[in-house]
Amino acid sequence: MTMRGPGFLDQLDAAVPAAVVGRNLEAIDPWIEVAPERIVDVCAWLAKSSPVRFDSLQCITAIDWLETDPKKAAKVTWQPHTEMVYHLWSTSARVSLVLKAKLPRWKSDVPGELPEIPSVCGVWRGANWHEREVYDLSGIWFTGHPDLRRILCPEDWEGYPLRKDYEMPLDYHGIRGR
Amino acid sequence: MAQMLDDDPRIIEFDVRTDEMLVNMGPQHPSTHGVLRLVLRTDGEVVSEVEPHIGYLHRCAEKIGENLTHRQWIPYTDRMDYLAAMNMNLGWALAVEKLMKYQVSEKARHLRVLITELNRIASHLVGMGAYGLDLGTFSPFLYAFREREKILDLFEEACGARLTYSYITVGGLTADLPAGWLAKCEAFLEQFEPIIKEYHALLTTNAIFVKRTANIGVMSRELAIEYGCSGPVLRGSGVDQDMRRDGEAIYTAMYDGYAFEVAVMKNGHYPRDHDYPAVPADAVLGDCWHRFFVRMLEVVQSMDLVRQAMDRYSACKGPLGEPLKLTEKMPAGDAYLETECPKGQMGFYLVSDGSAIPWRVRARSSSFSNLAVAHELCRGCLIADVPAIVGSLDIVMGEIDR
Amino acid sequence: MAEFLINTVGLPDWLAWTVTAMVAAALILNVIAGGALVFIWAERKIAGRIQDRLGPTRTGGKFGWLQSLADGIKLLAKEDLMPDGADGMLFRLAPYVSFCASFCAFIALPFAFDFVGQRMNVGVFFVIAVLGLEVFGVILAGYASASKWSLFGAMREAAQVVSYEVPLGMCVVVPVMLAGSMDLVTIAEKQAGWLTNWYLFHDPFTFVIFWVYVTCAVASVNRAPFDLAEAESELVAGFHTEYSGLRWSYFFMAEYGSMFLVSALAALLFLGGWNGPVPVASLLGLSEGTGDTAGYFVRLLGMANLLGKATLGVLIMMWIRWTLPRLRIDQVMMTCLKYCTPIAAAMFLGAMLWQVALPGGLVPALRRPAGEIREGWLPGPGGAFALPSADAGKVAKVNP
Amino acid sequence: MISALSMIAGISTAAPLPVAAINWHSVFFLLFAAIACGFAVAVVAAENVVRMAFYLVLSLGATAGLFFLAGAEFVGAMQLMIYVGGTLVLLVFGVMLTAQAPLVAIKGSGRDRVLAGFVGVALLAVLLQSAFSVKPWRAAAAGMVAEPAATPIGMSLVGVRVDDPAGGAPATNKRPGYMLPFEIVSIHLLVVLVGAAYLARAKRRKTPRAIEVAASVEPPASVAEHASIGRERQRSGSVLAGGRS
Repeated sequence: MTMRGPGFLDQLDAAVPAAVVGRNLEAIDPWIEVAPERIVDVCAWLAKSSPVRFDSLQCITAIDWLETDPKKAAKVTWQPHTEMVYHLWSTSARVSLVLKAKLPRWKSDVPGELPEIPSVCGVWRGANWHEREVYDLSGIWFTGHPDLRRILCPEDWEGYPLRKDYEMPLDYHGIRGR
Repeated sequence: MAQMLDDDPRIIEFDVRTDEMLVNMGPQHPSTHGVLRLVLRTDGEVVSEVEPHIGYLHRCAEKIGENLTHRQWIPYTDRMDYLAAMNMNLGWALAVEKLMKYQVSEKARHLRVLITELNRIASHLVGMGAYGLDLGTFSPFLYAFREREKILDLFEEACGARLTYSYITVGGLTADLPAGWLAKCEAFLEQFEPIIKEYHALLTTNAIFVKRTANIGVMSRELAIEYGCSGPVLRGSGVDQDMRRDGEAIYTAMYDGYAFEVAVMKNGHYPRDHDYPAVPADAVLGDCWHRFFVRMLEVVQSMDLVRQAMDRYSACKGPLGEPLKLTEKMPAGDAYLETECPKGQMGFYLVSDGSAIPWRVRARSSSFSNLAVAHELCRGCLIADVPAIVGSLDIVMGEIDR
Repeated sequence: MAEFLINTVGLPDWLAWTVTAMVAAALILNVIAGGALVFIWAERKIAGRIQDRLGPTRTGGKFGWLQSLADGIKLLAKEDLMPDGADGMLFRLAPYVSFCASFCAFIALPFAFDFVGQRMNVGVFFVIAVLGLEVFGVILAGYASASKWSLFGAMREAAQVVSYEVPLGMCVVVPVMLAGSMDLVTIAEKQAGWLTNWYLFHDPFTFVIFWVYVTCAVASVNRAPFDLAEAESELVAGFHTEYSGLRWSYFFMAEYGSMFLVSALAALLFLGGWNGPVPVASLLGLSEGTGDTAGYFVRLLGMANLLGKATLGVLIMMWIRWTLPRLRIDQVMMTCLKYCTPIAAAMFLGAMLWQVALPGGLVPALRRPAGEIREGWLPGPGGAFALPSADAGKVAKVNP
Repeated sequence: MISALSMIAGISTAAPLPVAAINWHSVFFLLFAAIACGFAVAVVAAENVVRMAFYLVLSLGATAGLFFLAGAEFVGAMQLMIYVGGTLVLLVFGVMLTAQAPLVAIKGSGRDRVLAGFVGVALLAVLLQSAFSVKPWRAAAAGMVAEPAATPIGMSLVGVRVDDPAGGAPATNKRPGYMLPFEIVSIHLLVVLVGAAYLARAKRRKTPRAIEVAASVEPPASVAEHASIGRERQRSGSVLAGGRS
């Protein structure tokens, strides 16, 4: 179900000014790009006061755009960054919507400092576990998340496996890693 | 007098009020489906807080997906929800076909419906049997597995495997059905019809079963939607949503022309296409009993779909068509598709940079969201209710941990 | 037997008596141990049949009847480990307490006319009292295993068994009232003759109270829908989570022992004990008293009857176990306090009023005037107490 | 073990004893008495509370054995059921639930032991003195059958003293049974039950008490510093508490 009509977009712009910074309506799944710090306002409007109530957050994904292979890195057009993708679904109108947000790979480009984005747990409580998984596997810090801990990897695991430059640790509690 | 006691140093006042106890249910617990660890904070028998700990079966299939081509990743989707591997394969295959705008042959489409609906019956049988086991009755588990064995025999003849098939792949199916397979499938459906009535008598309308499940773990519509629950868990709360009817165009196209009614309680009653037992008096919409009952309805619904798919499959003349080459290049871009799996809506998100190997693969698991709501339902219930509630969510750890 | 040992074998006096006592005790133990072995095999077979499969078929011949022996050897060979946090002495002692309590009740249980270990005047009361002791083994096991799960199992078991003793006691009182004595032999004797003489069919109230007795018995023995204590789906394995090997098998034997005991008690109290549905012995003109071999044969027939009924009771318990799901602890308590106890009380009242209205039972009362209905225990003529008979007759009428 | 003992006790009392060198009756009397007193002392001497409760069970069980030995089967069964089966189950139940770490081992100080010992000995002296000053027991009343039966007890509770008509007078004359004390006791028990039910009414705490929670197992010390890098990034509170509104 694609998001019908730019009319809906104008209502979104009117309600949450200067939040939508990009769009692509011709893609297979049309999406709009939102400024990371305004994500909560957009989601709150979409879930609570939009004509089409997006009351269900289906999935949050973090894509690590970094080409580690030097040969291919030369031909790459985009700068290394992290992209957050939110898939929303409206049970009443049976319509889906895709929100994207661009984040730097490391906060202020200091390796080890996780990029930050406000948490949407306030809007949908289901986001709690999704955001914990993205933090655990991709290393994105969700500010305002009630209980941000690793969910899939062990509590004291280091590093974030789904990052392109992730190195498997040599051993973990005596178990050989590589 | 009490005042005097307070400042008397010799009297040591132990805090003997009922202290709460932290109890670990799992990960090696007979009633948690697979390796799930539930930390219960209990006050005597009453559970005040449940905290699920997952990740014991985490194999990071998504990281592996970034090094394999789309067809090579199919066996990994088998291992996610290993009780309904066909539906998983279908989900991933459709996601890639959506990105590549590839249309499979009509015969392949009907065969896919036939196979995935049979797999749904097998998955619900396991769900029903395991739920009986959670509530303490052992026999239905074995009856369910006896019937499931027959379905697995059919799958073994079709694709050679009994649990992780990799039968449906990108661009069609790896092989066509052997001769005589349809007759065997018809025979199975024939003898399976009366047995379903037996299961209803054994569990659904059993007084003790109703007493253990009715009005327990009641989930409201809003809570279910807010937590992103899906499938029988969502329909058990009365939300009329089924991806086979409301999903993406490429997925609903497979079910065009199939007559089926979504198994949900609409304006006070369940679909009446077959004679189902009545809803017991003290069962509230959204409780464990309704989730279980929706699954039982879907088994009958899937049997009808399989029959229609068999007729359409034998009717169409064309060849089955070959699946795509192993290293078929994908156009750059991304695609997300959710299919209706037995446990709920399983979504596959695929980001491609133009080569045959996807840049990023993301599997959105239905049991992951269904389990997330468990701590809301188990607050204030008894210890014996925790397996009943978690069992009614019908979770599979392979799918949650990926 | 003691005299035989003293005179012919020439054993010293005290040794002879000890040996006799030991033999008698061993006889009773083996009746139950043998029974437990058969029941273990029967449970596997019945569970198999109910679940559309065969059950054991390989060990010892086609029907796998050596399966229990195989289990026994496995349990003997298994390592008896003990969790480190456990309280050593209590952990080791708990299975034996539970085992002894369950077997101790068999002393007062008559298998035929006077095939009874120790004929007690308070037979029923003694059995119910000792049945209540079995809960000790479970509580101590639960506490001593130092694991939260066994503690839960022990607490549930204690609460359930102690509360189900109340309705159980009430159900047992009705046959005692009808027979006029707590002596199990007398109760069974009073039900001699045809099927209709059984207390089950004595009056509608005893019929209902029989089914209440069955429920409470199943609950107090921790079987079928009431097996909370070792609910594997919630409490891992309840109080015997930490037990393995021989210690675990003692709990197992105790469970089967008390299952057999409770069904034998049901047979004695309601189903005419050793009197078969058709009084074969009296039809053939034989009775306990007529000569040695004939009396022995009658007692054997009676024993077969009782064992048959008790085994039937155990098989029914197994059948229930493999079909019904488990109740929750508060539902178990609720059935006890809100259903079993009130119904048992009402039926007891009913049975008593029925007894007053029609002392000899429905049919005889219609035929014979109420006056000369015999009352076994009242001090009437030939009553239990030799009283001067001057006004004995009057006494009989005053309070029938 | 208990069943074998009761078996021997049973046989020795019921069967008419030939004049044997061993008087079985006294053998078992001494045995049960030894068990009863021995475990009674063990109850006092033990430190683990639950073991104390268990010794009490054995001691009272042996007392029940004494009753059976004395032919009072009804009282023996009553003792088994009321004391051992009822009171001690609740006692063990209570002890089991409260025997958490600080309360399990109870050690009396030296001074308490001496004091307790003194009181015990004094009580023993009084008991012995009164035991030996009793006239030889009255022979069984003429005409009363010494067959131990529960029926006369039951009848006397209902007001008809069938067992001891005092001089052959008919059973139902002015010798009233124990009807009055029996009724008083039953009323008394009823009051106790109602009181217990009132005291034990469920006082469930409304909001679960927040306790610091170690839900996840702490990694072993050797890994602690190894994991320190990831540790300080966590700003939010502990696992279960925290900002859960």
